[in-house]
Amino acid sequence: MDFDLTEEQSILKDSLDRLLADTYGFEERKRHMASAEGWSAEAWNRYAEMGLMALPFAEEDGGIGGGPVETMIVMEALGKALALEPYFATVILGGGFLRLGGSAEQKANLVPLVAEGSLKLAFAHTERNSRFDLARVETKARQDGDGWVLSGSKSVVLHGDCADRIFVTARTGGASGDETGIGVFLVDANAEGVSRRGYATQDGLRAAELTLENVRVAADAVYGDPSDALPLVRRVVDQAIAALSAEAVGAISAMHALTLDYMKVRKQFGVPIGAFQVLQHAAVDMYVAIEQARSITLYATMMADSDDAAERAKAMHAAKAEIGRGGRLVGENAIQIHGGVGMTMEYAVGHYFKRMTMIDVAFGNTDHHMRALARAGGLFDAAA
Amino acid sequence: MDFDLTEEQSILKDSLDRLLADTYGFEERKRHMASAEGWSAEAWNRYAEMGLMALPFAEEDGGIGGGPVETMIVMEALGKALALEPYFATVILGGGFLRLGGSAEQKANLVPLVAEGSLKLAFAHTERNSRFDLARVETKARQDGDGWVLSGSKSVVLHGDCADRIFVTARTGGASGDETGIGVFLVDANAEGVSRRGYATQDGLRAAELTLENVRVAADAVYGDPSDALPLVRRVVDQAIAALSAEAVGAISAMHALTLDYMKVRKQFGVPIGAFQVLQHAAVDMYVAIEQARSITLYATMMADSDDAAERAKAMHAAKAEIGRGGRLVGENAIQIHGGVGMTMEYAVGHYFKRMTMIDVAFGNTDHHMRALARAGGLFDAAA
Amino acid sequence: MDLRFTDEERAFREEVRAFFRDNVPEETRTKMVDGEHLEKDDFVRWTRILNAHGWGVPHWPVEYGGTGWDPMRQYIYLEELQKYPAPQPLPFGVNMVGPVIYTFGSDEQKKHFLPRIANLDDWWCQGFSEPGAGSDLASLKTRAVREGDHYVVNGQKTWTTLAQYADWIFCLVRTDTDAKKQEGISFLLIDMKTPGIEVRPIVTIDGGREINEVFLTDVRVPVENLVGQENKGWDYAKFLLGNERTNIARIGMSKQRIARIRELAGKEMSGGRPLIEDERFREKLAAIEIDLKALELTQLRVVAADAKRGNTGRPDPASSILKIKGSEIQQATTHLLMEVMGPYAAPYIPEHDDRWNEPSDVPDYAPTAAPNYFNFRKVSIYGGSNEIQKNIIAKAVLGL
Amino acid sequence: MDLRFTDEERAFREEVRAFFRDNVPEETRTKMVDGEHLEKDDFVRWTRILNAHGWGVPHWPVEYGGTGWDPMRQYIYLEELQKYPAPQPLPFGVNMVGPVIYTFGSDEQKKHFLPRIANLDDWWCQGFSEPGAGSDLASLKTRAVREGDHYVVNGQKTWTTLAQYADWIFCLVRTDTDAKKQEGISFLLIDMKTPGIEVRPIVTIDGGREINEVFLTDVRVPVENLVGQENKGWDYAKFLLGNERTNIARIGMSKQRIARIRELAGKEMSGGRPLIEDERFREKLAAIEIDLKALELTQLRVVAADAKRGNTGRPDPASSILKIKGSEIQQATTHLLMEVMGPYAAPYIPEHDDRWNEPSDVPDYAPTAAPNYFNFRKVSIYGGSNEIQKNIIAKAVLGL
Repeated sequence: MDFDLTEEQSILKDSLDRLLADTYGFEERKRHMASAEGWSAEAWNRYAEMGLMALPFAEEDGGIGGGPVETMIVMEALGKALALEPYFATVILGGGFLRLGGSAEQKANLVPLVAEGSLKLAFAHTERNSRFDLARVETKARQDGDGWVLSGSKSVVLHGDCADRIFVTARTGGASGDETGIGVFLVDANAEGVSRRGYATQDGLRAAELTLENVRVAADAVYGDPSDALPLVRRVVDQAIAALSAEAVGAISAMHALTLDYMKVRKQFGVPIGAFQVLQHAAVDMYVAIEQARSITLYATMMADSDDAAERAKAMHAAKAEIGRGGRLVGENAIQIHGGVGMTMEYAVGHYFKRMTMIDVAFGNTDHHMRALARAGGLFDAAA
Repeated sequence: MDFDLTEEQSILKDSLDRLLADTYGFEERKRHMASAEGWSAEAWNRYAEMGLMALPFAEEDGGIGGGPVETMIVMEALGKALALEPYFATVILGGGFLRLGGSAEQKANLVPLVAEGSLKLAFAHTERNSRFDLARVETKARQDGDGWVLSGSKSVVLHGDCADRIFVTARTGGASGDETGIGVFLVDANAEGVSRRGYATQDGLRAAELTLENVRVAADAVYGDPSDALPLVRRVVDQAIAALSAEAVGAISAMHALTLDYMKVRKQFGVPIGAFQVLQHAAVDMYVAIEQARSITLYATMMADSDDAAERAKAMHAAKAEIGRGGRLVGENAIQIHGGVGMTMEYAVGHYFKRMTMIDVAFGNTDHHMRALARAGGLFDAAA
Repeated sequence: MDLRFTDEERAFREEVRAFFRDNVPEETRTKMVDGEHLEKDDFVRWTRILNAHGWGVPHWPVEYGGTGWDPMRQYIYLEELQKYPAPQPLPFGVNMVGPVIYTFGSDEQKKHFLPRIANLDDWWCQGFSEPGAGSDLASLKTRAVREGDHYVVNGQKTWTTLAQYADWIFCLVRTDTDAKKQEGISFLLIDMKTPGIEVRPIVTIDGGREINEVFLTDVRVPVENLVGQENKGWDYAKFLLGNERTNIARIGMSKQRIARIRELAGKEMSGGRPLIEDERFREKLAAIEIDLKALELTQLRVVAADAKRGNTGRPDPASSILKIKGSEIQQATTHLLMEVMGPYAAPYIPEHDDRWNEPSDVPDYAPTAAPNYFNFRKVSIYGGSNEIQKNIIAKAVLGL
Repeated sequence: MDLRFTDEERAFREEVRAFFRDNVPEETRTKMVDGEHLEKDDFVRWTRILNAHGWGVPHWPVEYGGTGWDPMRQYIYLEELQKYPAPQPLPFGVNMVGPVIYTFGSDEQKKHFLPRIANLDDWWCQGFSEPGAGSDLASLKTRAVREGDHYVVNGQKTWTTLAQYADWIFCLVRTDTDAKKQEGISFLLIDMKTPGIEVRPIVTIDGGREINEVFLTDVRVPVENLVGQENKGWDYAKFLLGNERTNIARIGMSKQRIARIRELAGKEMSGGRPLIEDERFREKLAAIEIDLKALELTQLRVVAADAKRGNTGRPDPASSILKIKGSEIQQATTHLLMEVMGPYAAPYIPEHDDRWNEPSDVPDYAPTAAPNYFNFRKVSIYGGSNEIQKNIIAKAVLGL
C-alpha cells in the first residue's frame, strides 16, 4: 500500500493548483458565474491545454491514459476552486460513457474532440418520478429501421444547456423500474425534436430541462447494449460518485481553511474567536470529518475501476453517504462559525456550502446511499 | 392550561421527597441492593403508610383516587432516589390491570391488599421471540371447565421474583403476532406448575424468568376479555410508559445536579472543570434534553388516561422515544464529564446511567417507538 | 395541574382561526406556503387589517393599543398566525422599538410613534449590529456627538433587515467614549430621510435581498429623538433583546412546515411510491415532530410562568431553550423539506421568473426549498447565536 | 499511489491468520467473543505462545526481541489479532514501560526487564493517574525523597488497571517540589512486593474488577530503579503517552464486534423476522461501518506516514483522530450490540454463574452486552479524554 503520488501525478496536482490559484480566484469566479454561459471558455481552454480533457482516456484512443487517481487529483483541485466549467459533465459523465460504453469507432470519432476541448457532453437521466433510482426510466426509445426514435423528458441535466451532445437513457423494453430494457443513446443537442431550457442551479452551475419529441438517432448513437445498458450506467455513475467525492474533499478542505483563517482574525469580546474552546472543538469536528471524507474518497478511488460491480457499488454508497454527512457537518459549522458574513454572496464560504448541498442531492443523497448499502449487506462481510 | 400542582399534590411531592432524602440516600440504597431481596421492606412499608400504594385506585375501591399527575409526582421522586422497591411492578403494572381490567369483585378482593402494601404484583409478558411487540405472545391458555390452564415461559419479569401474584398474558386463540386471541390471567406465584428464577438486572433491580407448566387458574383469574385483552394490555403499558417517563425525568435531573456539583468542585489545570466552555455547553445540552423530557412527560401524563387509544399510543411513542434519546444524551455526558469516577460503583452517577439504559430497553426502545410513531402517521396531523 | 386548554382558550383559538381564514390576503398566504419572500405591500396591507381589527399590537399595554390578552392567549394567537400561515408583524416596530418607547420614551415619543408603529405607518429597522460587533454587541463604534440641539452621528451599521423600506431606524450609538464598554451607549431614533444616510444591500446566499449595510455620515438627529437618558442605551437594548427571545421558538411556523413536508412528500415519488410512504422518511419526520411537541410544552410552561410572574418583559433565562431548540427544529425542517425535492432541489429559479410559467417538469414548489434551507442557517446565528444562548444558560441557569 | 496491499503484505496476512487459527487457545477466544473478562492466565499463556514464536514484542527494535516488521505489517498483525479475536498483549509492559526502558533505561534495566516483559514473566501496571490529577496529569502529588541509596515514596495512584496481578509498577513521582509542574517529576520502577504498597480494587459500573487504587506508604525504592535522569520523568511520560495513542483506533476489534452484531442480530427476532432483516437496523449498522471503513484508511495513512518518517515513536498529532473516531465507533458498536438483545439486555448474570448453566430463555450471549456498553464509556475518557484530544488537534494541527 502506498499513498504517495507518482512524479507525474505530483506535477499534475501542482500545476493545476497553481493555474487555479493564479487565474480562478473568487472574484474571477463571480465574473464567470455572471456571464451568459455561467462559466469561463478561457478557463476551459486552459484545462484542455493542460490535457485535463484527455486525461482519463486511453492513449490508443487519443487520451493520456490517466486513471481514477488522476481524476481524483483534478476533481479535488476543481472542488477547491469551485470551478464552474462543464468538466464533470463532459469528461467524467460523457467521457465515462465514451470510455466504458463506446465501440472502437465511436471512441475514434469522439475522444479526440473531447480531448481537445471542442466537444462538450452531458448525461440526461433524471425524470420527474425517478428521484435517485437509476432504473426508473420512462423516456421511450423505439427502433426504426437501423436507428431509434426517442421521446420523453429529462430533468436537471447538468450542463445540458451548453452540451453539444447528450447521453440519454431511454427504455427500449420493460416497465419503469425494471433493471433491463434501458438503452443509452448519444443525441445531438441540436437535432430535430430536441428542446432544452437552461437555468442556473443553486450552487451557480448550469443545468437544463430536456424534452425529446420523436428524436431520430442513427445506429451509431447506441452505447452499450440497447436492451441492457443499466450496468453501463451504474458503472459510469459509480465513477462519477468517486469523482464527486474528490471534488467534495477539495471543497470542504477549502471551507475549513477559510474558517480557520477567520477564527484567527475575527475578534469578539476582545479575543480572536478561535480562542473559544467550543469553536475550537467545532473546528476539530470539521477536521475529523474532512479526514474521514478524504479516506473514504481514497477507498472509492481505489474501487472506481473495479469490475466487481457489487463491491464497487458498496464503496460508492459508503463514499457518497460519508461525503454527504461530512459535507453537511463541515458546511453548517463553517457558516455557523462565520456568523452573518458566511451568509453573504460576497464571501466564498457560502458558495462552498451551496456546492456541498448540491453534491448531496446529485446521484443519490446520504439517506439513499445509506439504505442502498444496508440493503447490499453492509461493508464488512465475515471475511473482511 | 395550568402547570401548577394543587395543594394536595404539593404536599405529596414535598413529603415523598423529604422521606426519600431522609431515609433513602445512596449508602442506604447500596445496602438495600446488597440484601437478599434486593430492596427494602422497611421503605416499602413507609410508602404504604404514606398512601402511595393506594394512590391511583378509586376511592370506592379502597384507593385514594389519584390520577396520572399524582403518579408522575411519585415516579419522579422514586426516579430521583433510584428507589429499588417493586412500586412500578405492583402499583403501576399490576395495579393497572386491577384498575383498568378488574371487575368490581376482583377490585374489592385485591385493591385493599395492594393499598396496604401486603400484596405485591408483577406483569409477565416478554417471551423469547417477542422483543418489543406486545402482540407476539406464544404462551398458551386452554380453557378447562370454568378455569384455564396456562403453559409457556416468560422472560425478564420485573420483580417477578418477589411478586405474590403475577399478571400473565397468554394466547387463547390465533397465532403469535395476532392482535386478537390474547388473554390476561392473574396467577398465584406459588401455584403448582409455576417456577421462577430470580436475578438482578443491570441497574440493580430484580427480575425473574418464569415458567408455567400446566398452571391451573380459576375463572376469576381472568382480567378483561380472555379472547381480546390486548387493548387492555396496551392501555396498561401506555400508562406504564407515562410513569417510566416520569421516573426518567427524576433520574436524569438528579444526574444533572450531580454533574453540575462535580463541575464546580473538580479542578483540572488549576480551575474548576465547569470553567471549560466545552463542558459548559455539554451541561447545557443536558439541561435542554431534560427540559424537553420533562415537557414530553407532561404530555404523556396528560394523555395517559385518554380513551382515544390511537392518540394515547402516539403520545407514549413520543415520550418513550424522547426519554430514550434524551436519557442517553444526559447519561453519556454525565459519565464523560465525571471521567473515571463516574465509571465506579462507589459513585451514584453510574447507577443513574444504568437505570436510564434499562428504562430504554423496557417496553420498547427509542427506535421501536420512533418507528411506531412514524407508522401511526406522526404527531401532527393537518388539523393539529 | 390541568394540561388541557380551557373552554375559553379553545373558543379563542377558533375565533382567531376564523379571523385569519376570513381576512388574510390569499396572495400573501400563498407566497408564504411556497416559501417565497414577502413584499413590502404584503406586510403593510396585513398589518393594517390587523390594526383595524384591534390586533395590531396585542401584547402592548391596553393604554397603547394592546388587547389585554394573557400570555396564553398571546401564544395561541401567534401559533395560529404562524400555522395559517399569515405574516407575523415585523418585529422592529411592534416587538422592539415599540416596547422600548412605551417603557422608556418621552410622552411626545409615545404619542407620535406608537400609533404609527401599530398601523405600520412608519417602517422601522434596527441599527444595532456593526461590522466589528456581532455577538459582542457592546463593542460598537458608531459615534454620536452632541452639537447644540442635535446629535451628529457617524458610523456604520450592518445586518439591517429590510432597511431598504425603512422610514426610521433605531440605533445604538456611543455617546461617551471614555466610559466602559457597556456604558456610554445611547439609544437614538433616526429618520431615514435625514441627509447622510446611505443604505447598501447585502445579497445573501439564498439570493435574498433582505439585509443591508447602513452608512451614517454626519447625520444630524434632534436631541428629542434620544430615548430615555443619554448613556443608558445598553439597558434599553438588553430589555429589547430579552423581548426578542420569547417569540423565537416559532412552534406554529414549524408545524406549518411539517404539514407542508407531509403534503409535498405525498407528491414526490420514491421507488415508485410517494415518498411519504417511505418508512425511513417518516421516522425522520417523527423524530422532529417529537422534539417539536416537547418544545411546544416547554414554550407553554414558559408562557404559564410568565403569566404567573406578571408580564415583566423579562423572560426567564430558561427561555434560551426556546431559541436553541426552536432554531434546531426550524433548520431540521427546512433541510427535510429540501430533501423532499430530491434532484429538483437543484434548479435555481428566481421568484416570479415568467419563463417558468411555461410547462416544466420542475415542480413549482421545488425551487424555494434549497434557498430556504440556506436562509434558515441564520436562525442559529442572529438574535444572539446559539453559542451565546448556551453561554447564557450555563451562567444564569446552571451557575457555571 | 497504490491503495492495494502488496502480494507480500497479503501473504503476511495469511501467515498471521493461520498462526492465530492454530495457536490461540479456544477457551480464551470464546471468552472474548462472548464479551467476558479475561483471567490472568489467559494473558500469560497467550503471551508466552507469542513470545516462543518470536512475536512477543513485534514493534520493539530487533536487538531487544522485535520482529523488524514495517509499520504496515505491524498494523496488519494487530488488526488480525483483534479480529480473530486474540488477546492483545497487555500494554503496560510491551507498549509502555518496555519502550521507555529500551529508550531511556540503563543497560542493567534493559538486560533485566526487557526479556521478562516480552515473556510476561513480570506483570506490569501503570502508576500515573492520581485522585487529583486526571487529564491534568502533571499536577500529580506522589512524593519520592532520596535517602541514601533509596527513594522513599509516599502517595496514592488510581485507575491502576489490573494492579491486582502486578509484579511491578512504573510510577511518576515528584522528586522536586520547588520546580514548575512538569519539571521535578521522575520515573520510577517499583517492585509491588515492596513493603508499604497496598492495592484496593475499584469496582466499575459494569461489575468489573479491573481497576485499583494503589497506596504507597514509605515505600523504599533502590535508586537503580530510577529510569533515565531524575526530574526528567515528564519527558519519558510524554514519550510513553505518544506511543499509547497509535494503537487506540482498534479497527480490528470493531470489525470483530460488527461481525458479532450481524451474527447475533440474525438470532434475535423482531416482528417475526430476524432483527438483521430489519432495514432500519441494517442502516444503523451501515452508518457505523462507513465510519469504520474511513477510519481504517485514515489509520493506514498514518501508518504509511509513520513508515516514511521512520519509526520515531512520535506519532503525527493528526493521529488524535484515531483516538476520537476509534472510541466513538467502539462506543457505537457496544451500544448497538446491546440493542440487539432487546429486553434480554436487562438480566445481570455474573460471569461463570453456574446456576445459568441450567436451561433458560436468556440467551447466553446477552448478559455481557450491557456491561460492555457501560465499560466502553471509558474509551473516550482514558488515555487523554476526547476533549483533551480535541484540544491537542486544535492547537497542534489547526494552530488555534
